[in-house]
Amino acid sequence: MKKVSIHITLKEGVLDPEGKAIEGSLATLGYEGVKEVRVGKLIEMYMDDAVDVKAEVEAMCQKLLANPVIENYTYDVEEGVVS
Amino acid sequence: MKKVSIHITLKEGVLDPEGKAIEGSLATLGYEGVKEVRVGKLIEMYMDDAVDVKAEVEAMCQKLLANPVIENYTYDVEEGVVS
Amino acid sequence: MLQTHEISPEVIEKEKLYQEMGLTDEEYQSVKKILGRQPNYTETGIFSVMWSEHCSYKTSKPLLRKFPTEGPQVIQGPGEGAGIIDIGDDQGIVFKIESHNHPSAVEPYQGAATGVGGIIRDIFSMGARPIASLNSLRFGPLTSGRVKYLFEEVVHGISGYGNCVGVPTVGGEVQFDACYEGNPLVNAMAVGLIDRKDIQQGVAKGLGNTVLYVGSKTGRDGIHGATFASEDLTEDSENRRSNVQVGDPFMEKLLIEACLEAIHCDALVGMQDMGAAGLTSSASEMASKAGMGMEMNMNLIPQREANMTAYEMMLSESQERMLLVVEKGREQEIVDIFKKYSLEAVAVGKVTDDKQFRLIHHGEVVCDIPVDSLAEDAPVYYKPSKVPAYYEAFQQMKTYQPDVEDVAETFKQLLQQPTIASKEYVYDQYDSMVQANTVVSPGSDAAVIRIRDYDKAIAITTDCNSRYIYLDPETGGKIAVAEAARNIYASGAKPLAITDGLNFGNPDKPENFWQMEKSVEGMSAACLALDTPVISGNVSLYNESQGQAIFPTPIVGMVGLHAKTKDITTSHFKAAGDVILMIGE
Amino acid sequence: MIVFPGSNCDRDMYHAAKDALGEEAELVWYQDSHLSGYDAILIPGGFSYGDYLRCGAIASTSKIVDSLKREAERGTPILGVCNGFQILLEAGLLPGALLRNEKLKFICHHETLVVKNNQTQFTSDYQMDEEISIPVAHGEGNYYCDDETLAQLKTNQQIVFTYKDNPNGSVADIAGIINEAGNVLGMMPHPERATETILGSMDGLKMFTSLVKNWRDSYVTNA
Ligand SMILES: Nc1ncnc2c1ncn2[C@@H]1O[C@H](COP(=O)(O)OP(=O)(O)O)[C@@H](O)[C@H]1O
Repeated sequence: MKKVSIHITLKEGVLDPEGKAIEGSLATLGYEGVKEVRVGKLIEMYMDDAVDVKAEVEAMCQKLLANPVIENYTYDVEEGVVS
Repeated sequence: MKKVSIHITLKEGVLDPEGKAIEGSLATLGYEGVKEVRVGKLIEMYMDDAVDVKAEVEAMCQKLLANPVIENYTYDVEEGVVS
Repeated sequence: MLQTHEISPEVIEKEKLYQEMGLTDEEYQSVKKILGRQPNYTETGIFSVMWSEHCSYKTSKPLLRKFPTEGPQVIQGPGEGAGIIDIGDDQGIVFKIESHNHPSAVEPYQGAATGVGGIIRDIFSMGARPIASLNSLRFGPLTSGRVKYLFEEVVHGISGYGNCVGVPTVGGEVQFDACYEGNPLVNAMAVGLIDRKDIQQGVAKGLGNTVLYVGSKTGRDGIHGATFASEDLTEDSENRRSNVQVGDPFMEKLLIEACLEAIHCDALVGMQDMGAAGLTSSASEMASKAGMGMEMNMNLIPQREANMTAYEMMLSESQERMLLVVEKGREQEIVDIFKKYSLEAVAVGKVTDDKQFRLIHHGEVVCDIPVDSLAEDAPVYYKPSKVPAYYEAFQQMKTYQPDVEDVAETFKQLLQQPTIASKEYVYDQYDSMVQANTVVSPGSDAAVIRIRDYDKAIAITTDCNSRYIYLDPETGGKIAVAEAARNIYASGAKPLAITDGLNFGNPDKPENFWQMEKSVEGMSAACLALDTPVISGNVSLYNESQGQAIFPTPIVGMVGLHAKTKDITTSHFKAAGDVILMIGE
Repeated sequence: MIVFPGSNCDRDMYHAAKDALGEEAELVWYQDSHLSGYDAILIPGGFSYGDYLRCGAIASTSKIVDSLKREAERGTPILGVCNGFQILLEAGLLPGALLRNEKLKFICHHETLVVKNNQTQFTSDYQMDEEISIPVAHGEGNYYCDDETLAQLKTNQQIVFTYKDNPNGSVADIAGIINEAGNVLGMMPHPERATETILGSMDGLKMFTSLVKNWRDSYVTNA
């Protein structure tokens, strides 16, 4: 099996109210050195070894997992994982 | 600056209806080789170089960013980033 | 200096770049005449948004004049952020409808969410507490995957935003038809309750008074003139960047509470939300209405992104922002109110008496325009109108009488039509009860909200059957108003007034303009007959895809009053054995 | 009643206490960190901090929650509804967590609840196993706890309300739980929205009348 971790983040320039709220809360808690908090999604999945991971993951991100109007995505693949 | 990426995932045993729904949609779209989809959060932030990143990130996760009843966290740090 | 990268006034004229911003040749010439010189880049952008249909109603104004707008129940007719009607006891109901069609077609969740946020700001910027929202939606057939996605995400966006701000979503309508496949309609209506003494006006009165900016920082959201922007847009930056507006309902909730507290401080002179055309329209309208001018320092505008130009800041449609005018010397009183809610109120300018709209950026004057020319000198167009061929053909047809063999079967088939079927899927996702005043939730004819501490209530509905309007705009327009009124009566209330959301295709096509004209005439006639004047509304044109216009869809939002709560009735059958009566022809 | 930024059922709760119940009530802004001197503390529903990160998480780190914890320790009755429940869980005043509704959608309608423990100071006016109609309105009301915690909740009779028709996937149909000491109750459904006939149900009022009656019994009658 392969383990795929997909990172979906908001594009630059898109307002991230959640990140802002977390940043404010961290500051209140005394973590002042923290800046530009942005919140994204992490989607993890296992795929059969036979699958062309790159092609499939790209297609899945484009079609379903990410919204290309406001989001970017990247992914890592870990090979030879026992699910 | 350091860039910190925190991955927050649901603990094993905690149901993930969103992951299941995505898995279902992927299957409908014809991606059959995909299993055990789980959805987590990716929190990215920049921290001043002066900060003791490990100690602070651990503390932030414990206090606010993750809920230990249902979530685990891991993080990576990228050094020398220009924000 | 950043401004030096900007395209020069000469190039704008020579290469007709103003056209890409939306100004016609004639309009550009009038701008030149008004200024006595060529407008610079920022000024061209400002004129083009203020003279757009959205802000100036240059095409629809002649039609809107046909609407009856007066009556003893009207406290505030069209012209302010929203209209107000009298419900006795020195209380008023503030309401308005607004469209967010194109943003919703691109990014349905955020498009719908920011639509709700925008109309709610129109309500509380008048000084009213928002007490209900409704929405009127149109999609293509649910057989398409894209349509399903749009439908689900629009509903999700309305629920995500409305639930979070704590305004109950109590009603609306959804219609599915192939004509909306490429161009869905998302219209949101909001209703507020106000004590008459609290009514605010969006005016920048008083020489030297301070202009305060409150709410979210300004980003590059919704700026489409980005092609001209000073920075070079490589393909990569295009990929990383997005201009879609994202709503922050939490910020809006804080703004509601803070603004409704601020209206009780007499240091506040005027308040307006930054809606379409953001800072440009709010600032210039406030100054123009007061007969004053305004000067703002763009460096003081709270900015979310680095290196923003004056053009970008003035045209940004970032959400959850308000502009306030405050008595000079008393700024701190207002600043403190906003501080309580962790909101920053920043002084960005002052009221002047020269009737100029002047902007300073990095010490340079980047805009100097007679303020009235923005709000009042927009051109008005009288578009040609022509009876469409389809309509003439329909007039020749014989009345069709369907032949129903199996009534039960036909009935079941009708109920299966998505447009007719239960909309519980939609309204179960809306918090329809928050504020604990909802007497009749979605699912009946009109929603009913009681007025706390009084034995009275209001009924609210939105209606429009666009098929009828397509087939015969004048009669269809009458039907839309009459249907809304029946819903109000059926809940036990007396109709008081309407807001209208006029959604049409491209008005440059005479057939489309004819549809607009006729439906407005039909609606006006019905409003007169039912004594329900039009107190606010919105126009959305160019709803087309692949050259095909949507059905004309003028949505009616109506409000009525229950003088006594005992008059409230619901539409469900109550008990076995009750008698069923049918009334009417 | 504690009001956090983003609370939106604060006025509803206030009116339920003031108008429907006829008691004195006060809204306390989260920055006023004083909570002592109140006979009971109610945490209303809504979207504190926009529900960003996790519902109730950010609110649970505010200073006023420290005084809330002290009051909980002292035995002051505390009721958290909806977002208030989420805050109590995030603050560790109640065990478990809330996940997104199983069907991933916000839900808003009346649900039938079953009273599973009428021996608490919040529920003594109900009958055991009484079925009551109370509105729910939430997107993340799917109660979760591990098996061990669930066993404890059962042994200690900490499950106060269950859903008759589980709408959100909650473990063991749980709609509301109480702490072991019996003074902190959290629930997803909104009793404050069911305190007047005109709103469709009066079934929530008994929570408030129970609370007042028990308080009087212990402080006034015995005094
Ligand atoms: N179709 C219409 N019928 C009646 N009044 C309208 C209509 N469209 C717009 N108006 C009125 O014109 C004024 C300006 O509208 P608009 O620019 O949409 O308001 P704002 O920008 O303040 O939200 C408002 O008072 C509005 O009620």
